[in-house]
Amino acid sequence: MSAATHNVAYSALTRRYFEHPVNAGVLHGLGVGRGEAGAVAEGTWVRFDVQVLHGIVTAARFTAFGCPHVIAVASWITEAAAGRPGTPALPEPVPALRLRFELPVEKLGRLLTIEDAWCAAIRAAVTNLGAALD
Amino acid sequence: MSAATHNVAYSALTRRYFEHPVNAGVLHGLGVGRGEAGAVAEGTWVRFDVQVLHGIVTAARFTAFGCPHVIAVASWITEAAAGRPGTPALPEPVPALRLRFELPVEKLGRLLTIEDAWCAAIRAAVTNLGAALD
Amino acid sequence: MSARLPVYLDYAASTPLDARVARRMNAVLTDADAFGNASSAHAYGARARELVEAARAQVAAAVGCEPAEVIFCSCATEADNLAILGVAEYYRERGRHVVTSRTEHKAVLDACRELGRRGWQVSFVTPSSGGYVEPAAVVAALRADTVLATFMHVNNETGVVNDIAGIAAVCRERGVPLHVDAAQSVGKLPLDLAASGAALASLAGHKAYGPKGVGALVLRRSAGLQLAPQSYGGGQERGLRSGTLATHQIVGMGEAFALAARECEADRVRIAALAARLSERLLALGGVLRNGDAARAVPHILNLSFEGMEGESLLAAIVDRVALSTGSACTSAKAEPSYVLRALGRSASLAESSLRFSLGRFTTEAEVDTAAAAVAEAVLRLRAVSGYPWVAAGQAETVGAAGP
Amino acid sequence: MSARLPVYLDYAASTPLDARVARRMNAVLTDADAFGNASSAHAYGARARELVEAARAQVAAAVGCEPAEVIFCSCATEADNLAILGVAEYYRERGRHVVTSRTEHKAVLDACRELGRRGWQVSFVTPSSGGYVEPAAVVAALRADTVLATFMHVNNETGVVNDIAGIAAVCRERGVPLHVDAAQSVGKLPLDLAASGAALASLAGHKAYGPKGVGALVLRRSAGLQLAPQSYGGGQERGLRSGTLATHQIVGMGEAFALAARECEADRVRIAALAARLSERLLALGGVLRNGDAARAVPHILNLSFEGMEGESLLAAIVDRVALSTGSACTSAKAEPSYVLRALGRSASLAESSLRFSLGRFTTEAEVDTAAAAVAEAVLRLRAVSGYPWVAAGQAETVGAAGP
Ligand SMILES: Cc1ncc(COP(=O)(O)O)c(C=O)c1O
Ligand SMILES: Cc1ncc(COP(=O)(O)O)c(C=O)c1O
Repeated sequence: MSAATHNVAYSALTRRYFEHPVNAGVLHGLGVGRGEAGAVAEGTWVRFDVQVLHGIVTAARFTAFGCPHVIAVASWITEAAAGRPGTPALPEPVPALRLRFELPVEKLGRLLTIEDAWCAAIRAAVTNLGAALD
Repeated sequence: MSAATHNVAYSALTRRYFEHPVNAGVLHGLGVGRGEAGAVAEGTWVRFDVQVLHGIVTAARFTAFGCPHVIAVASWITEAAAGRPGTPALPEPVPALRLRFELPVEKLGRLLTIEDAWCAAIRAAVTNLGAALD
Repeated sequence: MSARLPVYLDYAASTPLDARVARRMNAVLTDADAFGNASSAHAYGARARELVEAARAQVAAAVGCEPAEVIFCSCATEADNLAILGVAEYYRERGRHVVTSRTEHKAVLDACRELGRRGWQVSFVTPSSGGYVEPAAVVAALRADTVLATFMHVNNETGVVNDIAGIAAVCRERGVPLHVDAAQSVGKLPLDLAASGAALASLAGHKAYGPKGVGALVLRRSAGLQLAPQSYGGGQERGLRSGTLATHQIVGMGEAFALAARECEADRVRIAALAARLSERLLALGGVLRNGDAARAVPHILNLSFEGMEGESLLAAIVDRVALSTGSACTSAKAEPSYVLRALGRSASLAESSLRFSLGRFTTEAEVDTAAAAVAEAVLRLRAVSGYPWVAAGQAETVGAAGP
Repeated sequence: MSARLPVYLDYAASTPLDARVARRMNAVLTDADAFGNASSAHAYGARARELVEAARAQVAAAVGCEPAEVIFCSCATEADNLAILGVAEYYRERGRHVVTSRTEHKAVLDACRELGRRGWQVSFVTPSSGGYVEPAAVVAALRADTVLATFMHVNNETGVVNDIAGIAAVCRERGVPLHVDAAQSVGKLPLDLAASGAALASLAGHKAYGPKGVGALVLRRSAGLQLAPQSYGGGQERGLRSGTLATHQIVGMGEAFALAARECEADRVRIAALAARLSERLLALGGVLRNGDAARAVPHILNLSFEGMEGESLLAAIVDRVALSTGSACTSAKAEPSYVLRALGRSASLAESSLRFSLGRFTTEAEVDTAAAAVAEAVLRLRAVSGYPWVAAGQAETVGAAGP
């Protein structure tokens, strides 16, 4: 009945995005795609809504059930991705994200879940836009 | 490295005769007999010198290596016996002595050692006197 | 309590030392006559012994047993181990089976598991979903070769109270001695070991406003039991617990138990009102489930699972404002949801997103209100992020096994 | 020290708490921020952990090891048990033989005897008549299946210091880890575990002006040893010692050890002078024999046998004026002469009529003089009663085995 890992001091960046998450929520409209990965029952579930127009990420939102790192990273990605090319890749690769947010190594898998959700959302956005323009 | 039994509060009588033993020492002269029992190596050794004249104990001295009870009882006996008949018996029987000095039961054997020494001394005194008068 | 620190609602983990106990302990610690080794034959030893024996009488009086039945040791963990391994090893030729429950403290569970490694068989009774052990379930687990049953009195995670008298009765019928882990009981509810029918009971100093690092095992004479000691040496405590007695610690435990017995009822009434206030505010958030049967629980422990958020985030969101324990025990890299809540049928996820609020003698209404506000704020923020309630948003399927 | 109480010369049984340690402990006991359970995830837990870790560093620095090598437990007895049973049980498949000496503390001897009951073989090395263990004697006892050697540093009855480096060297040659019971060492002589070659060492708080009820086992990383825990539960202290950490106790031990390390040399010099004064006066009585080789002993323990009197009487004659320990351990009805002095070749009777004077930080010259006078008076009185010297009086034969 205690929790040693809760006790790790989260990095300042993690705390900032965990305590004041930007872009929580959903998106609708042209060029929006949705991707998700993980499961609540497994402790991490992430969903992104991404809008890709003219090959550029124009907006992104997230919904997340997960630890502070998951919430912080998901939030940061939605912010960092805006204006970048709408290709199925994180705005920063997983190893760099891990360093940026000072994730303990045993949480690496959670970043992969985030990556899966993000890439799925981008792909869906591109597919949706294609379908809408067809 | 401690000693629980040392800790028993000795009775006031025991303390008095242990701390201020009367009649420690030896006797010489007519009608004096010596008796001893026990051994230093066994933790209790008692020796009495008793003078018996006209069938009466006229003087007694003791020497003792033993616990406070042994010293106190031996001292008390030399005092109590003066003026009593010079027969090979303690001035008070062992059970009574045990009660008088509040001896723990496991020390009963030490009183028997004292009794042996006392009776031997009386017998020796009577024998010696007989020999001297012969 | 310093202004800077969060509200302390973790009394079940450890209580502050009562100032009256601290004064008594400090008096012993600084008493130039009381520092002797209680085994020593001289006056300093005698003085230490007197203090120890007075404390033994206080402990005995507080829990309804004889002073001679109290064996001081260093903690409840040690008492649990001595009871379980001590009985099992002593009666190893009589049988090699012990009975316990899935919701015991680790000190009991792990001692039983150790017996398992040594070749004993261990039956783990599953408690009801309300968190208490049914005497009937104990009966079903007892066998001809059972040498010990061990069940806790007050569960440390849920506060649920077992029916010790009922369990003791079925054990006695089968001639099986009952050990009771009563580490969480003293000061929380009346404890009368003589009436309980238990053969052995474990006690802790620091769960009842006494010092950490001292506990006791009560071995009821009427049980006629022998124990195999679990440590070897000077033979203190009638050979059952070797090691120089810690006079000031024992004095502190005695004083704390005397206070607990005297103030138990007043504390209980006051704390029950505070706990009800807290519970009401938090249940009003919706999607909050109480763990353990409230009707069977001591009032000062309130264990709640919060839907719609992950456990580590829940704790991280409140840890600066409220100090409490959660339902995930992260001893290693991977957080493990509370085995106690799992045994009550909670999903891993709801077991993890649980908070154990435990109130105590020094809890104030203002603290309860601060805590309730902090938790409510965190819950709303995290639910905004997770999109809860998922069902209302039509996302139940997407999220998978989201509901409880 | 109260005027009414006897002079305390029993520092080897337990020391008074240093006032500076008492202040530190009381500060922790009354600190509203420091009472948390050191395992808790919140700020109160963190504060307790900080205090524990600072104390761990103090202990480590005082004995020359790394903080991570210190396992806090409840007493030296527990540390001895954990070391001996823990190593033996962990390496049970490697071999079932341990080596120790006849003059160890009961906590070591009885743990070894318990191993004997469990099927291990135990070799007991007999020390020299000076009371120390010869490395050559250890070599002779080591076997291919030896999994542990355990020898004390400072003997608690005689003060004789074993050559730990020498013993460790022969053990290392044979690949046998060495456990050292160093309960009596800290503050009495420099202790550098890293340099000693020992794999494990037991420490006690209350022999070094720290609190009773706390000790530590040092497990040197370089030894690469594993231990089987001897109690089971919450898994504190890296799984080797379960039970909530007693913050104030650990803080007290840390502070005491820091003081001991700092003041050891000054204490030693001062105490050596006092002990020399005492020894001189008592040896001048004649028929007084020093137990243990003075040249090899710490100065603060002086163990003397007095010819011409029985042990219980000797103690009873001085107990109101001097508090110390004797060479007879009367745990039961029958007084048993010290097994340590017997192992040094003393007769039962001389072992019983021995007194262990142990001086310490607060011993004064006036106290030494009072004690010397009291003992001299008692010796003269008892010898007057026993007729000693017997030989001079021509009674050597009568008295039998009177001489030593
Ligand atoms: C029910 C129960 N048993 C045993 C223990 C162990 O207590 P300690 O850590 O003081 O040994 C605790 C405390 O966590 C407890 O709650
Ligand atoms: C050498 C030695 N080892 C172990 C111990 C045991 O210490 P404690 O009683 O504090 O457990 C003592 C104290 O008597 C001792 O002197």
